[in-house]
Amino acid sequence: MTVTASTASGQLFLWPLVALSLVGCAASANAAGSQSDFETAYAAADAAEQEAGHLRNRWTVTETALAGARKAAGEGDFDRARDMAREAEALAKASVFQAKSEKEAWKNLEIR
Amino acid sequence: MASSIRVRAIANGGITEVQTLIQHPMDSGFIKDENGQFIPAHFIQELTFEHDGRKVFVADWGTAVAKDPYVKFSFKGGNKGDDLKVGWIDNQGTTDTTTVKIQ
Amino acid sequence: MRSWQVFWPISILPAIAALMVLSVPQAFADDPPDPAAEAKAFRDYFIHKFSDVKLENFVNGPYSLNEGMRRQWQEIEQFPPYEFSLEKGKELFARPFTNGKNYGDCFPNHGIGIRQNYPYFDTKAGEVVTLELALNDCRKANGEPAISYLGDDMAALTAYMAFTSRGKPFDIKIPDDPRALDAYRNGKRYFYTRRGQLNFSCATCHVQYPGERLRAEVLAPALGILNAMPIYRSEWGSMGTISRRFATCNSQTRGVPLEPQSQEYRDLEYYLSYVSNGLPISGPGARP
Amino acid sequence: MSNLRESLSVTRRLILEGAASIALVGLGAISFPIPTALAAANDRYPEAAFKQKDFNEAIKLLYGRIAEQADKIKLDAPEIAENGAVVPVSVTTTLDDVTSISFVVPENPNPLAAYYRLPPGTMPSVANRLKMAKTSNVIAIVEAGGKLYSTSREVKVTIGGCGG
Repeated sequence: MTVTASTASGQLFLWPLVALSLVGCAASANAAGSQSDFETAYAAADAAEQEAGHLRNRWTVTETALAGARKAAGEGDFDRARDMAREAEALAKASVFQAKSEKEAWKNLEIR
Repeated sequence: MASSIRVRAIANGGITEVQTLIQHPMDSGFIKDENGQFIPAHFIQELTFEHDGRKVFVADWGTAVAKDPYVKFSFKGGNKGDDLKVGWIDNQGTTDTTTVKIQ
Repeated sequence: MRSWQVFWPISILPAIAALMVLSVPQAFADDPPDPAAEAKAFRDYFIHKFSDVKLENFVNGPYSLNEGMRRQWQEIEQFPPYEFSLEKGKELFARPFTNGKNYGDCFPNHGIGIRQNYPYFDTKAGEVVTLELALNDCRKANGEPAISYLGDDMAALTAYMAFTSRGKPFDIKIPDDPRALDAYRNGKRYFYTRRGQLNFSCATCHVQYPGERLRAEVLAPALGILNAMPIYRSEWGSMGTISRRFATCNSQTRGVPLEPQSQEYRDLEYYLSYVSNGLPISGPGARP
Repeated sequence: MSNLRESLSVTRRLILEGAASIALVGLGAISFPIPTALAAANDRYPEAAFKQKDFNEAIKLLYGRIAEQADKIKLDAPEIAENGAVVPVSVTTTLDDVTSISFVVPENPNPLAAYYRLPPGTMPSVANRLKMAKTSNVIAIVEAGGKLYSTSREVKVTIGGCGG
């Protein structure tokens, strides 16, 4: 579901305040869509998600992407599975970055 | 099991105001559960109120009445201590009745 | 169907990654907070932001900030659907365990009219004890299996206990124990920390935008936000515990909820209750 | 905290003393050809009318006659529903000899929501809580003295929350 950032009839809809880094992006399309590509991509994504878990800051969309990757791999579609795993890795790393940057950043919103 | 019907009937100046809250899922049949199956329609179709052996109010409901349904009406007559008989039947044939005292 | 794509234009910031400050060790290094002063500042912020709302009416959340919502609420409060959960809670609360004891034996004053003292900091166990945790601890102490913190029974039990405390002001204490101060600060940190892909913190909605619309809902102010707990939400069609509300708020920002009653949540409840000290308990509440 | 009592009454049994400012909105009459006169209130549950997908048809099936706009009907419904699952709606009228009151929500899968039969001596007003699938008019229909009157107002409905 998306949140449309729009102002309607004077009420201020909520603006998503996002400044995150997306580390890594879809690799070039011509890589051989072999299973091993998927497995390396999935391992990286899983490692990043583990770290997010340690920081108690996982995202639902990361888990959905990981599940999608597993499902695609199960159906033998290793191209799609690899891309989804890379997507998951990017999301997991973003959530890790968010947790680390918020370690201090939360203070500037605090009511004083 | 306690009745599913909660009634508050208050006589005041020759008029009795009746509020009723009924514990019932009122499933419309249009909603899916978490694994995508439609939850079958299960809703109260008719709710009747009787005072002195006479129907004072009959509610016929469709699929658009809220869960744990509520209705408020009032009727001339009815004194403190009178009986008010309330009963419903749903589309699956389940029924429930209760009799309360008018306050 | 959840979409894999990342909706939001996330910019590539390798530079910032390099600047990341070495993360501060877990124990708070900076100056210890002064809870009393912070609670006052917290309250003054909302009193100033909503000068026409009486202090104790903040416990009615969105209904103190929007006339249309208030009328619907008053209509529903005449004969609220949470009556059934309240009655079930009263019955469950009195129902004896297999060993003959019941919940009342675990609580001061038999559990009646004490909700306003929860959560409290247990100096023996060194952690925050919430009402939900205490109820399950009571069950385990009497050889009964714990019940779900998200389920209807826990909601009904806490609804009944809240009902017996209606009108009593929140009375949350921070004992002279550095661990209690840490729990308070940990809760405050959680409250202000952004999470989930939407990158919102609790404060984004309940400090910056209370009174604003979020599609059909009007956001409640953080001051007094737990006073009406547990709440019967029309959205859920059932009574929901504080644990359930925290979890659903997390998933709305696309953050994965933590285990119910994990330390972060209990500390968060500790912080939010403390800064609402003095405001009356109005639970169980009806909400959209 | 002396005013605590007053504010607490808000949260517990709150009796609405006077009706708050009930916006009276009477929209145009529902016009459709006059079908054959049909006895309106028989005793059986009007199954067909409740199943009908088109709201005009549902009203025709139930009452078999045209409804005229009336300003003697006060329909109270929220401008923006806090939640489509529980929408408090009530109607009261000064028309005499009222025998039935119905609520119709055209945008719902089954527009006919509720049909109340009022025997003589029962006051012409009803309050209930309806479900609304999406933004729609809510039409209150009053059968009085053998004639049919209606009024309607729009209720905006959307889901809450920010995403998930």
